[in-house]
Amino acid sequence: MDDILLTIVSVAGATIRVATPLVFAALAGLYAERSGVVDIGLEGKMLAAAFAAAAAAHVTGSPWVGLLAGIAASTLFALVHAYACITKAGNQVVSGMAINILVAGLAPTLAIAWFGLGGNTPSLASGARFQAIRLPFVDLLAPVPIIGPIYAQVISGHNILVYIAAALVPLTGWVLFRTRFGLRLRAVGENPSAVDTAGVSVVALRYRAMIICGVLCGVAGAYLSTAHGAAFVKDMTAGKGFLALAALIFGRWLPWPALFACLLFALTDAMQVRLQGTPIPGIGVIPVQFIQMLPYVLTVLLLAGFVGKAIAPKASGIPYVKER
Amino acid sequence: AQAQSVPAVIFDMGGKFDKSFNEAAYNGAERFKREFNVEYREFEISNEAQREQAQVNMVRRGANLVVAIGFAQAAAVTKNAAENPNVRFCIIDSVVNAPNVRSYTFKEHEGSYLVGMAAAMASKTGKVGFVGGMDIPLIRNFAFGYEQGAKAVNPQIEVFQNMTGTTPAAWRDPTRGGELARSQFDRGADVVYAAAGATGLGVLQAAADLNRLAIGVDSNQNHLHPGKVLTSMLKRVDTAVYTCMKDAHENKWTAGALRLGVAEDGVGWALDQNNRPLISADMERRITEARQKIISGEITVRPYQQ
Amino acid sequence: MATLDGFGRPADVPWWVGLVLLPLLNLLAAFVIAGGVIWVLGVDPVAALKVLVWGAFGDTDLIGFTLYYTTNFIFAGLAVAIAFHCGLFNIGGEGQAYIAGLGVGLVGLAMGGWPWPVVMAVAVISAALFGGIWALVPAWLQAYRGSHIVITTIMFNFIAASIMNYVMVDVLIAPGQQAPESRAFDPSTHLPSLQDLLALFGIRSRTSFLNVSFLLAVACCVAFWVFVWHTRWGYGIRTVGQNERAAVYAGIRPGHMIMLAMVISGALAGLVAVNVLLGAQHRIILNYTGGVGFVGIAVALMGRNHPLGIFLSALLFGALYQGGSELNFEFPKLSTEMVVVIQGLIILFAGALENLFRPQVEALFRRRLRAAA
Amino acid sequence: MSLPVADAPAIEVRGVNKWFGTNHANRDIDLAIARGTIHGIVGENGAGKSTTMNIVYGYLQPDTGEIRVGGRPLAVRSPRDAIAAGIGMVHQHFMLVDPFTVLENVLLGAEGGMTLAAGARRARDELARLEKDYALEVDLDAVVGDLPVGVQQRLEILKALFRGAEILILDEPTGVLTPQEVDHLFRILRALKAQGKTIVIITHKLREVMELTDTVTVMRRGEVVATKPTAETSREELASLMVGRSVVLRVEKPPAAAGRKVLEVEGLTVVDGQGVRRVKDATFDVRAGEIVGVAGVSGNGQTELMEALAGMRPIASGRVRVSGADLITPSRRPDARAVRQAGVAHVPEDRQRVGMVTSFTAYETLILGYEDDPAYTRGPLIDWSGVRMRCAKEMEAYDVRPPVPTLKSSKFSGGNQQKIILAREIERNPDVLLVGQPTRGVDIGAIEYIHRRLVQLRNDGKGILLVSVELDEILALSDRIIVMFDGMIVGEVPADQADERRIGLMMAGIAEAA
Ligand SMILES: Nc1ncnc2c1ncn2[C@@H]1O[C@H](COP(=O)(O)OP(=O)(O)OP(=O)(O)O)[C@@H](O)[C@H]1O
Ligand SMILES: Nc1ncnc2c1ncn2[C@@H]1O[C@H](COP(=O)(O)OP(=O)(O)OP(=O)(O)O)[C@@H](O)[C@H]1O
Ligand SMILES: [Mg+2]
Ligand SMILES: [Mg+2]
Repeated sequence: MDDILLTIVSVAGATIRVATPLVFAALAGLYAERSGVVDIGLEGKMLAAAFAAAAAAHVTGSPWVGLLAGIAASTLFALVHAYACITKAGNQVVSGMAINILVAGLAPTLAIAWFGLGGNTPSLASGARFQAIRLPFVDLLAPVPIIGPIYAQVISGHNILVYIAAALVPLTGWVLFRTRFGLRLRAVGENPSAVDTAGVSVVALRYRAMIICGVLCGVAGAYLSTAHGAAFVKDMTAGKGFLALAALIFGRWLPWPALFACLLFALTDAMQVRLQGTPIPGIGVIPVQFIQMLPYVLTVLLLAGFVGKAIAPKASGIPYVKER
Repeated sequence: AQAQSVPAVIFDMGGKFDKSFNEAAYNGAERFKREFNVEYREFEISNEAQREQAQVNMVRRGANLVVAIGFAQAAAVTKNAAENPNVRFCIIDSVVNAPNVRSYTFKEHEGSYLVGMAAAMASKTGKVGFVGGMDIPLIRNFAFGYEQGAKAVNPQIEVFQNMTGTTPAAWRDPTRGGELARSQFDRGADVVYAAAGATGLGVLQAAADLNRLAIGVDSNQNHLHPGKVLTSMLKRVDTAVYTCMKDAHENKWTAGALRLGVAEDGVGWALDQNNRPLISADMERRITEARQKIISGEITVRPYQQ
Repeated sequence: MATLDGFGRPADVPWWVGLVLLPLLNLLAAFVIAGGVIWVLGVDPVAALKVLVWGAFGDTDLIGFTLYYTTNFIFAGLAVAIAFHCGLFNIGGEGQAYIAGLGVGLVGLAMGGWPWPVVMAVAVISAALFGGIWALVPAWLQAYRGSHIVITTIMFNFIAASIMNYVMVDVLIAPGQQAPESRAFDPSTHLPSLQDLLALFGIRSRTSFLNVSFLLAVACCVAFWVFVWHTRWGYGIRTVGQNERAAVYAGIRPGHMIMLAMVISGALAGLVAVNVLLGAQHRIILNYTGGVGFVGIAVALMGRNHPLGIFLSALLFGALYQGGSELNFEFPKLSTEMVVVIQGLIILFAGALENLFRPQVEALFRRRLRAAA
Repeated sequence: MSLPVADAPAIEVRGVNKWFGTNHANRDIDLAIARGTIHGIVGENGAGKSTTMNIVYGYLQPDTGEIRVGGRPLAVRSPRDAIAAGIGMVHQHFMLVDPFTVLENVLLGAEGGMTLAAGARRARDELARLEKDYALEVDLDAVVGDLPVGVQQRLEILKALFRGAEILILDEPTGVLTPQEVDHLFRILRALKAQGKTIVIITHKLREVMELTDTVTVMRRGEVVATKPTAETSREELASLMVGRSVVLRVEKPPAAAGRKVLEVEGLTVVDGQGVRRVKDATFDVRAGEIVGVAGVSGNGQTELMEALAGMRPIASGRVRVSGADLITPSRRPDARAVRQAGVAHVPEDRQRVGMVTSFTAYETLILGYEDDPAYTRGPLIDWSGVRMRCAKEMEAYDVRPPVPTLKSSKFSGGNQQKIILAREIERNPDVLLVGQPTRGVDIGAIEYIHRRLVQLRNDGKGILLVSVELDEILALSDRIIVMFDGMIVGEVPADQADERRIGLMMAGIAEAA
């Protein structure tokens, strides 16, 4: 019984840690795509932010400076994407891909030139990372069965960014459906001409959405290298940007469902650690490689099975041009 | 007269400052450079398809000693050694049989046995962990020796084992390393041994974050988180690289396969001011004793069999 | 041109503006930015450029390596281009080439003792089959389940990597060896290098990887041109790519064309395996693709999805890769990753920012035309 | 003169020029619209009407020229400035967000605060008042995508009034309405005028201009050719001003000699991707040597009917026979190729998005749908030089201008694109021709040509099914008329008994008033 609780608590904790960057990235994608800009460059922006954050945190010793640097780097690329797709009416998928490839090359190039660690940054001292926060009442609740350990290990004990991610989900829901900005954002992703003729600038709205997207990807990247990890590592995003995008699609471009999709992906990842080398009744030990491909297979299955018919914001992917 | 030796070192993925395996090689090469005042060329592999061409390029640029770090370069060494009989090759962690290749391998299981004992003695929960890098026989050999050492101290001990992955990327994924270590700590382990290159840094970090103990590998990693790294399993890649370069420089170079264990001081454990407080006198005594017994043959540590 | 003037409105800008001038301007912009990055790293961009050019064309060996990479990029570029013609963005070339490596590898391992032309023929078929089938699944999902092919092909890259890992680590690994590599193929299966052919042109090369696959790549360019512009399947693929509703109207099944284009795309990507494994490495090595599928995107975009353009831009990228790998030897600060940066910049400028200079350049021409009208 | 005299015009357009690339869409436009009047603008497709008004509304920026409102120059950099100056516009294509509710659409751009709640409450009160004043009833919580077009248009007017519009521009508001809905709209507009508002209405329909407006402006090829008080002009004068010469609108047509049934449709039902039944149990036939016209307000199932007959979409039930043989049944996969091979040619209503690939050359477009025909192929290859030759010949025959087979299809004007498609479909000698909107967006000259060609085809003994939302066109060409409403065939009328009023009622779904 205790064992099971222990496993659940430990898996839940890992799930939350792994889900956090996915949540940031999925929400980033949500703002972009709701505004009508498809962004498959989430991956690249996260990677850029991860590098910038780790490098800055290493140099200054402050995770907050790292976070800002990460946000700045990511936002810069978000603006490049915005310029290409909004101002220059370029192909959004190609632009996103270009950014992914550019960053995949640029981050290790800079890392090698500056740190000579084969494309990584030096390990951060603990002061340069976001540390776990102990929420109040942990000790008070400790003796309570079940709730005690869950509170202590699943709810408490994460770093600040995890709690920010958690807060962002309801916040995004509120922004999207209860505010002027949200109304316009949803409208511009469906029918930009309607927004334009209503006297609201499509370009400004989309740029704003892309900046939000950049900031959120920046936090996601900083989380990877300065909170969850302790250094930038070459290719450290490993497809997380695409998983986030899949979660967004699976979540029908809505914050809460997207959160659950992220948690689902993170859970498969956390389970993967547990499943390694554990025989499964009737099947035996599954080779690690097959366990490792689970999130990717899951993505394909979800896209094929459930969301084949999910309807994206109608104008997403299409540049808005008044003059053909 | 023999031509001047022109050495070149090709580091494997992870880079020369990985605080672990490649860095050990780098230290050996730097020591040679310092002592003999001879410059060497160097190259860091950044993707798999580069290895063969990197060696070819070194040869084209006039290198007559190519030191290839890491087993992954074995195939390329085999091919290039055959095509360039006048160039000497050194390969670390793999055996290539050719008249112009010297191979260094290590008895990792022996060193791991010693740190396994340390882990078992330091553990209060009776549970220790192992996080490997890429799942290959070499790393299983680390795990196998570690387990034997731990069981020698406490036959009831539980040893959790995880491998990070099955590709070379497993050498450089500290985040995953950290998650694996956390899962072992969550299950009650209080010492985790990382044999995973740069991935191990994540393991050490997790131990420091959670106030548990970790064991480093290859280089002496005790200083990375003083007081949180119980010890490090030293693998003297530095010595291997150094002697290889030195022998070539002094014209004493011979081909052949060298296998270094505790007896040759090729593997060992690290004790310095950073982990002094963690190692009790009793622990130190028992590990030193075991070391002697391995050298004398009183204890045989079995290597991992494929 | 004159025909339209007679129509009462001034003609558009000349054809070569869009096809030659703008791509060149974009390429230039990409290189200027790349030069900036190099400069930031403390290296003189001009010196770097010199090394790069020397590294790519400096001697016969180097030219051989350049053409070897060009071969890969032709296959990868054609693969991306055929999908583009069908309106699909195949980011899965990497995984398709990787899986095809298994097809080639099995042939190489099994057919020791056979003469190389037979081995090559079988390997080409096998590579095309493996790569094609790997591309077929995302194609089917796109055509009939509406799953976005960009995401599915990327997921298939990861899945391919996992499967190949398993195969390499647990099945094909040569006994007694640490590195996950298969045993070497029998020498009889090795594709002949092109040294002999180059010797005909007075180029003497010793050790490059260049092999007969290069000729196969050139043949594929021609076949691509015939297929896309001169057969009804090519017509169908282009129709679906330009206007899916018109295809339905014409009785061309978009689903069929999507699958056809992707199978061909995967097959072309798969041919990379023939060049690399049978032509150069002579064994299956892990991650042997090293990003070639992604380079294919840049090659196709630069080459405007036309085989001639693809050949030229593959040559450009081949030179970049070969020259780029030499950069690292001369300037330890410039890693080979720098080439990936240039590649990303080219995709950005030639693809996403293709309209960057268009308004200004066209306005320049239009002002004249309007004045004339 | 019955015009109210005002000190300054409500809107003044001075010397406006607008280029789209190399296309000079507005040339030195000068225009003054008096306060409190209804001002009509007429002109052919592409004459530049929408462009001018989009410039007034700030949606497009002029290359030169200025806009004055109430006598003062106004820099309209975006619709925001125009809205602030009291201008509202109902666009040719509605500017609504389909998944939004009516209220959300009204609020968009006029939210009245950072959050929605307070503004929404105020908006409800204000809208209730407007609805009452102008009989503009709309359910505020309905989802816009579900509303009929007539209601969507009311919503657009409501939006403009909610933003305080004093000047209302309507761009072709009647194209999608039934005659009865048009009457309702005109009542609203007159009520607005009575309140002192200024109205600009763009339309093609000269009858409406005569009925509603005080002043009318005619545009042709990007220029204003005349502005006149409506009372001092006539339909005939306006028509010849629009086209630049006098026009004959009627085609000569000998009586029909209908023969055997070439197309038989029985109980055809079509369900779309969203599960909505678009065509409900349609039964009719077409005989050799006659033109059957399908009348109806756009969006009542005509498109789906044509696409189903052409093998472009599956049918849910019923069957279609061509020359006596079953061709389309629910169990068979839709196959446009098989339909074509059975002798059914199809000129789709949306020529640019369905009938051709605009990036292809003219000769490539010429074989769309026939690319596997032995006449065009040699083994596995397409015989392009043969196709080019044939294309040149047909361009000559159909008077396509310019007759250049290698020109990109997008470079031809709408009318010439249509001629290329007609050539492709007719020259294959089909038994049945399905034609949708053959003259939409085509100028008068081309219309004459296309109409003559269709009649000639009928005289040659082919069966033609003609779908058009232009009632005039249906009446001019058809031998029999069937009327569709809400996916159903609500009536069939022989051409000689058809009149506009009766068919209009049927189009509105009001049963046979016979
Ligand atoms: N956004 C645009 N980009 C490029 N060209 C345009 C654009 N809008 C209109 N045009 C072109 O400008 C010309 C005038 O178009 P406009 O829409 O003003 O005509 P219109 O008189 O409103 O015609 P219609 O009766 O068809 O609505 C046409 O040739 C059209 O092709
Ligand atoms: N979007 C566009 N892109 C390129 N060219 C265009 C575009 N719109 C219009 N044109 C050009 O403008 C010319 C006139 O087009 P438009 O459809 O306005 O002609 P039109 O005067 O209405 O003739 P028609 O009566 O034959 O339709 C064509 O030759 C076409 O090449
Ligand atoms: Mg118009
Ligand atoms: Mg026209």
